[in-house]
Amino acid sequence: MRGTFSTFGKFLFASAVAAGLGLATPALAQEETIKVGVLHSLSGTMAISETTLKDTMLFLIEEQNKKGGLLGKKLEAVVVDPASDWPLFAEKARELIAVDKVSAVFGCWTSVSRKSVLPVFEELNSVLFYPVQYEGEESQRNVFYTGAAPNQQAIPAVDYLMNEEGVERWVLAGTDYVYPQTTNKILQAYLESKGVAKEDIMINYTPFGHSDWQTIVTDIKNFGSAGKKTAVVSTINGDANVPFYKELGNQGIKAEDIPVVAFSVGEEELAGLDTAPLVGHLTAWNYFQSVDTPENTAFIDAWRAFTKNDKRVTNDPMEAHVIGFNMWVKAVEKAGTTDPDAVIDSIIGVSVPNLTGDLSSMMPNHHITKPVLIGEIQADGQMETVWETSGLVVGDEWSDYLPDSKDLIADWRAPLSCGNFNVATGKCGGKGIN
Amino acid sequence: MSKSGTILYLDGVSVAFDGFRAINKLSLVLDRGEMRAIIGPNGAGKTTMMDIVTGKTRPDEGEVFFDGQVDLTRHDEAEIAMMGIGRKFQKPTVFDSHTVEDNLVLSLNGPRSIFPALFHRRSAEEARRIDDILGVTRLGDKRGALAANLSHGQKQWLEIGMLLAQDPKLLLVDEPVAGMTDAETEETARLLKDINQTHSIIVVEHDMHFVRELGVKVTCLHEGAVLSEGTLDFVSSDERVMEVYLGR
Amino acid sequence: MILPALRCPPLILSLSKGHKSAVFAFLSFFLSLLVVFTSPASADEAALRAIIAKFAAAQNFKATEAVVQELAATSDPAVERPLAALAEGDLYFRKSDSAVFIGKEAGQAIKLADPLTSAEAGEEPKAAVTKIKVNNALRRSIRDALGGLTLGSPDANARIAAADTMFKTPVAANVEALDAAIAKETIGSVKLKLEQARASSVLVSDLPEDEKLAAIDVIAGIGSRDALSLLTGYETGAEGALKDAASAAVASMNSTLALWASAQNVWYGLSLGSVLLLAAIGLAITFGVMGVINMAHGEMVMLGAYTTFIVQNIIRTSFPGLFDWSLAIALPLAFLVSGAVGLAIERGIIRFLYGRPLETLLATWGVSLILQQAVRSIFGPTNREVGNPSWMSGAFDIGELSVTWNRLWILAFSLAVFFLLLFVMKRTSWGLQMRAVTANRRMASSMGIRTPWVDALTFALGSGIAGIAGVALSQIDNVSPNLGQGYIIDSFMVVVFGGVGNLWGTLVGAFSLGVLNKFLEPYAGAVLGKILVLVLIILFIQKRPRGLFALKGRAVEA
Amino acid sequence: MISGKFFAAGSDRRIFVAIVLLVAAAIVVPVLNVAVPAGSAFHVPPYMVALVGKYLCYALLALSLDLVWGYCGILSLGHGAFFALGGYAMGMYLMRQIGSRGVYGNPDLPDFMVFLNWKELPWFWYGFDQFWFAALMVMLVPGLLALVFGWFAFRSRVTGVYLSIITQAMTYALLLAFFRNDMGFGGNNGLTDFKDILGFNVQANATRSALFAASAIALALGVFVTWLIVSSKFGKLLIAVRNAESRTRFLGWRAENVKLFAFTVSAVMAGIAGALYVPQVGIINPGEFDPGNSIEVVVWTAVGGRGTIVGPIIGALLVNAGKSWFTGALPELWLFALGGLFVAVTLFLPKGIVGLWDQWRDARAQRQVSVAAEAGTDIDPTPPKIGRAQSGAPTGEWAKPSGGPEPQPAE
Repeated sequence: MRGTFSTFGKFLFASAVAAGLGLATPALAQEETIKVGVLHSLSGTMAISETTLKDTMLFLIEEQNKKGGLLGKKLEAVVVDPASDWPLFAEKARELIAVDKVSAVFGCWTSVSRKSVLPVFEELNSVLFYPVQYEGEESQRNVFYTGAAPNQQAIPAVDYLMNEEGVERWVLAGTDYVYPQTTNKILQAYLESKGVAKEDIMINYTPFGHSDWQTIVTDIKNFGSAGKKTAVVSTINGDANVPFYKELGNQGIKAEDIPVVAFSVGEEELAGLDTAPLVGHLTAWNYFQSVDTPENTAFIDAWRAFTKNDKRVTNDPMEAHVIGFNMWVKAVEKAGTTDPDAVIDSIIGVSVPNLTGDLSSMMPNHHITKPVLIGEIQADGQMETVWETSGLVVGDEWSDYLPDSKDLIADWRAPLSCGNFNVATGKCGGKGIN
Repeated sequence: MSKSGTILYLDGVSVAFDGFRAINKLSLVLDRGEMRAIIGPNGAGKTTMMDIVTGKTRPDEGEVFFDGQVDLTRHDEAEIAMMGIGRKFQKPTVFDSHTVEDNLVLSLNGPRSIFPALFHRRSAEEARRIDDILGVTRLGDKRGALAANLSHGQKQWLEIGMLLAQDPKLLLVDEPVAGMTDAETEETARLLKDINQTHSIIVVEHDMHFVRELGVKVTCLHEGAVLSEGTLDFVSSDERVMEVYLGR
Repeated sequence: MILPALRCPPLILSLSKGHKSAVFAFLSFFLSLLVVFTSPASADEAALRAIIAKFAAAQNFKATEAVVQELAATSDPAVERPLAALAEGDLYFRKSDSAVFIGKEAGQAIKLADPLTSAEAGEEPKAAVTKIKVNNALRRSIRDALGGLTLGSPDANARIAAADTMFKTPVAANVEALDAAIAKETIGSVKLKLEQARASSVLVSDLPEDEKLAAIDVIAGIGSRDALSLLTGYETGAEGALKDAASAAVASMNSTLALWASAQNVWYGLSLGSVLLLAAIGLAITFGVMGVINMAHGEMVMLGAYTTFIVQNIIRTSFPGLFDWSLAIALPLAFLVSGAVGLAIERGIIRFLYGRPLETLLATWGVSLILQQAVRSIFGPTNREVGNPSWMSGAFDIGELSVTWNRLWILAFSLAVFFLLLFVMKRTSWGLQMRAVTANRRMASSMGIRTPWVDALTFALGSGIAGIAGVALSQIDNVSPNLGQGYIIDSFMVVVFGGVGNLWGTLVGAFSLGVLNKFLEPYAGAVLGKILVLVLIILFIQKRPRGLFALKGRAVEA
Repeated sequence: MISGKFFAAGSDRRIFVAIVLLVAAAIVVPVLNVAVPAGSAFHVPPYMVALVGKYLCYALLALSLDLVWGYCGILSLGHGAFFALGGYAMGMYLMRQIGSRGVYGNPDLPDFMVFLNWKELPWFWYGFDQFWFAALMVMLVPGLLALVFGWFAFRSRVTGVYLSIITQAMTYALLLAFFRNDMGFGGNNGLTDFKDILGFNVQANATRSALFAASAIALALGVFVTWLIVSSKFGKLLIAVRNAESRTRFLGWRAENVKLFAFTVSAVMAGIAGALYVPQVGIINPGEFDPGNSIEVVVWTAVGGRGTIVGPIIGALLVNAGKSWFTGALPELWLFALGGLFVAVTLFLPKGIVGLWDQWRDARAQRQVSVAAEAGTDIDPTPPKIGRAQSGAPTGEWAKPSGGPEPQPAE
């Protein structure tokens, strides 16, 4: 009887203890360092996009250490793998903050992963830098959004098509999840405000990883044969893009006839594709690898040296991490501490050079200023900028084109310190019914 | 033929699998209280006939009646078993990961729905019956052994014990003595005759020694139909039967 | 503006209907010949150079467009070279002196050539030159301009291409040029195209109403999407009898096109079915015949796709001429690679698990995780580029049915694999042994069949076929470590739906699910369509618990 | 009567031990977390509470699978669906509790509905502002789905591979459906940003400890109920159905009803596990329906040892602890480790950890018997009921395609 008891007691506790011990071990460092958490999926469906960002963070931290570290200490990256599993993101975030005691976390790609870790950052009061373009409609005290809000990507792209290409008829094609849904809602409202008729907008959603695009591409072709210039605004995500573009190419849809502008297709995605049939299709980002500035050239060279791969591409979310990391470094130096509260206060207004030759600044709404570039896909898989905003665009967290969010603003400076301040009622907290 | 007075009544039954006729216009009648031995070469349709009677296989055509009035083709296995038809399989089929005792507990007749089973407690009457059956089948010392660990012969006995526990009106017994010693075979014959005092039985067996021991009417099946019927001596002297068994 | 083109001497041009890039490549090539061997009766070369030099000063696309128009207006055939180069993004100007050149990248430098004569003009580092930017709108203008210039080409295909371009972008001024071309035309099919192009131009001209009515008839007779597009656009602005005629034509074309659309749907369904068949057919062996619940099946497909990638990579770097053969070379290699991995899995793991099929599920799931991560470690997590050979690119039309070459080849290929497999299973002694082992292992082994080897080779065959499928699927899908995951569930659905252990069931299952999916998609949308198919499979299994082509009889029921 | 049987008979010590340990954990861990100061060696950090609380929910899920797979031979590849449905029911309650504290301050509509421009609450969200209603739905929705699905499937005698594949199809269809934003469950993002549960802040330490305790108690109850079921006559019937389904029919049992009951009870347990899981991880989204997740549950159960009640719990705890450790310490390698574990367990531990332990104990008992036999005494090695009940691998219908079993090294 005793034997049974102790053995099974051990089993039950062993798992708990194993977890505790295991997670505590990485803390054995020789000298005192400042730890930086890297929370990107290295396996599962999102690894395809996120792995590069992990490498970027390692690169940035190494570069910073070469410059002497931060506050006289070396930086140390703590890499974990949330494995494209959303609850695991929350668990790993908690582990990074509570167990590894990191000073800041750089991570997440999908909106759902960010949503999943939000409560953790709020509860444990740490900071997250989120580098990917997203649907907006959020501003949280502990999160800094270094990717594009819809007004920094989608709306300028539509403007370009309307003005430069004379597009009158629109296909909004997206993967069925929140970012495309919200972006398309915003675009629809925007297009209608510009006088586009309802029947000139076609909205289509497909599941994640959709691979058979024959019907939809034909639908697009048919929709485009109504005698008006037609364009496709694509919020198709991830893996579904390659078969989509292959089908476009094979069905002979040329950019001159029906251009496709995409918000989720960057240099990394195009690397898996023969782009010759796609020349002229468009993407809208805040950075292209082809951007011809000294900062960018230096960055690409250093990055290739770091990865020991002279063909390694760069992309927009990488630049977002570069900006975010430099902002954090500057804010920590300004505050003289890595304490999150101090950093959250000091980072607002911090400006750092971005790779497109301007200075990006952190705004009080925790979004940053960025230029918007429209690029055409080239035969070598690069984008060529065909249009860019004359100045920098401030990320608009609450879209002006959604009825419930147009009165909201975010301003994290004292005394307002509110992520959803309603300018109509003058109260913090959305509609402010209470 | 009249159905009344019969325990089992098959008329013109046919069934085909992918074009192969396993049973071909088979007619067979068993009176109440009768024991019948069925012989026939492999593929004669013996097991398929049992499948039809117990509801496992639906006949393509023909009538199958139990107890003179119940149309068995309209019922499934569980209903047919509840009406009182028990079956022992050719390959002894017992619950391997249960003890001998538990095998019998599951077979005892009684309510067959979920909740009684969930809250079932063994009554003194049931305990007595289990003891009886263990005695009859000589498995008393194996009561707590896993059925998987029984010898082939013991499994045969256990399955017969399960039949007894089920207490059906009609027993279908498929090759009960395969793998038994001579002494056990004789014992089985005696037991079946004993059971026949109160139950109707159909026995399928190849062992002619055993069939002779039973001393009952014999039906020989061939290619899904009755080839010959009568006493064992009559059947075994039938030329067609000899041809089937020896000729080809 | 394209009208003056007619007065140009005939150009020696060969235009293929395919890629634009090819068109331009040919253009440049023949033009270079032209420049050398003919003396163009052209505007003054110096004048041309003066216009071309304006490119350097053009600050935006509108300015560049103006220069393009100016060049086109000279109607000098010599302008085609710089225009083609511009469309290709190969026109540069030197920062130091604003001289315009055609440039080709060569490492860190740009090789320059004269825009008119293509004479070599040295090299400049990238930083010293500026590319003259081009966008879709510009490319469209250039395409229209070049289209007009090729109307008089001696090559029939070039004339057809020109007529097609003019058809899509009607300009009133074209009518005259087209009339002249029609008068000269001797080939019937080309003449037809020219007349159609004329009709579209007539609509936008100020010719009398009866001519326009005739034009509407001509366009309605074409019946294509482009024609419909043209008439629909015209209809909105038309008035009176013309509007009625256009509306009637649009209505009748729409109903014809609807018929074509359902035919198109059937084709898409078959094509989707062929993909499902390819994905599932290896599983029909490992799962259907052997009873191994092979969750690593998708990874075998993935290995096949990666083999294709490696083969193409080697060909690209070492034997570029063989690129069109890359798939043919990859096929046997993919079969061997996946087959070998399958063999190793069978020998190392699965042979210990026969009779415990549920355990094979767990073990092969583990194997699939390992294979995925291994590929991720070796090739990286991102998509790898696998190109389409030229014979698999593009599409052709049967009536209004658009058939892409890659889908057609995949359909043919899937059927070929299927019948080859059927032959192996039914007609060869190996197939006989395989079936014998499946039916009764003990009996087979006592008859002298070496069952372990038959098992191993059967599993390797199933895996190898999955690898072959990977070669085909690399043509339409991502080549990434997640490739296999996308197909595994669908594959199991197909095999189970068709009936385990029956190859014909897999064939029928794949095609019926494909067609069903494609017919649901237009009504329910892609997501809901897929859900409905799954629900239908679940309900179907209730009706036929052992699939479409179930084996019957006693032996089946364990 | 029931409890009398449980404590008097002492029929399986390890069940008793497991329940005692779980109840003890439910009391001790929250105390060590809340009452012991953070510096103390006995302090359990909140991080561990949340983590182990999550594992306990997984353990309950694995236990529910064990009831159908281990005891009844139904390999469900869709158990994650029941878990997720329970989680969604709880998530809907938590969403309604946010009230006007959402970012848009809309008192009725959850945020995701506001920014997708929904004007009113869909009908299926009614009632979820009441905890009792949500709690009822947590059990009712998965239970009902299992009942309907099982009624169709078992009545039509869909068994073996076919059943496994259609359960997979079921969870896959639900995955796709819940991804759709039009469904009204938040699409890919799911439900998140929870504030209160029963008026307590979900992020507070005490609430988290309470949820941990609730999970431990729920698991203890799950163990107890499962034990009651499998040790009753019905439990014997379950195993009989696993061994030879058609034989039970010829004895007059309705095998389909037996399976249906077990499947439904199991789905309800999975639903409860999901409901406890959601407030602890703070999010529920369609990812939980992923067929891969359900397969992982099967793996936990197999690692611990199916048909053993405590086995799946041990498996779930160990595998998840391993996953937590590997994804932190060796992120590049953890899929190799996980994959390798599956292969190793199936090859070398076909009966799981608990099965291995039983084997070892039986072997020891066997030695004692032979020693005793030589000494002339008679010791009856009563086989442990639950552990050994497993010994025949649940082949049944499965074994058909490949014929007789081949050599199995681990046996």
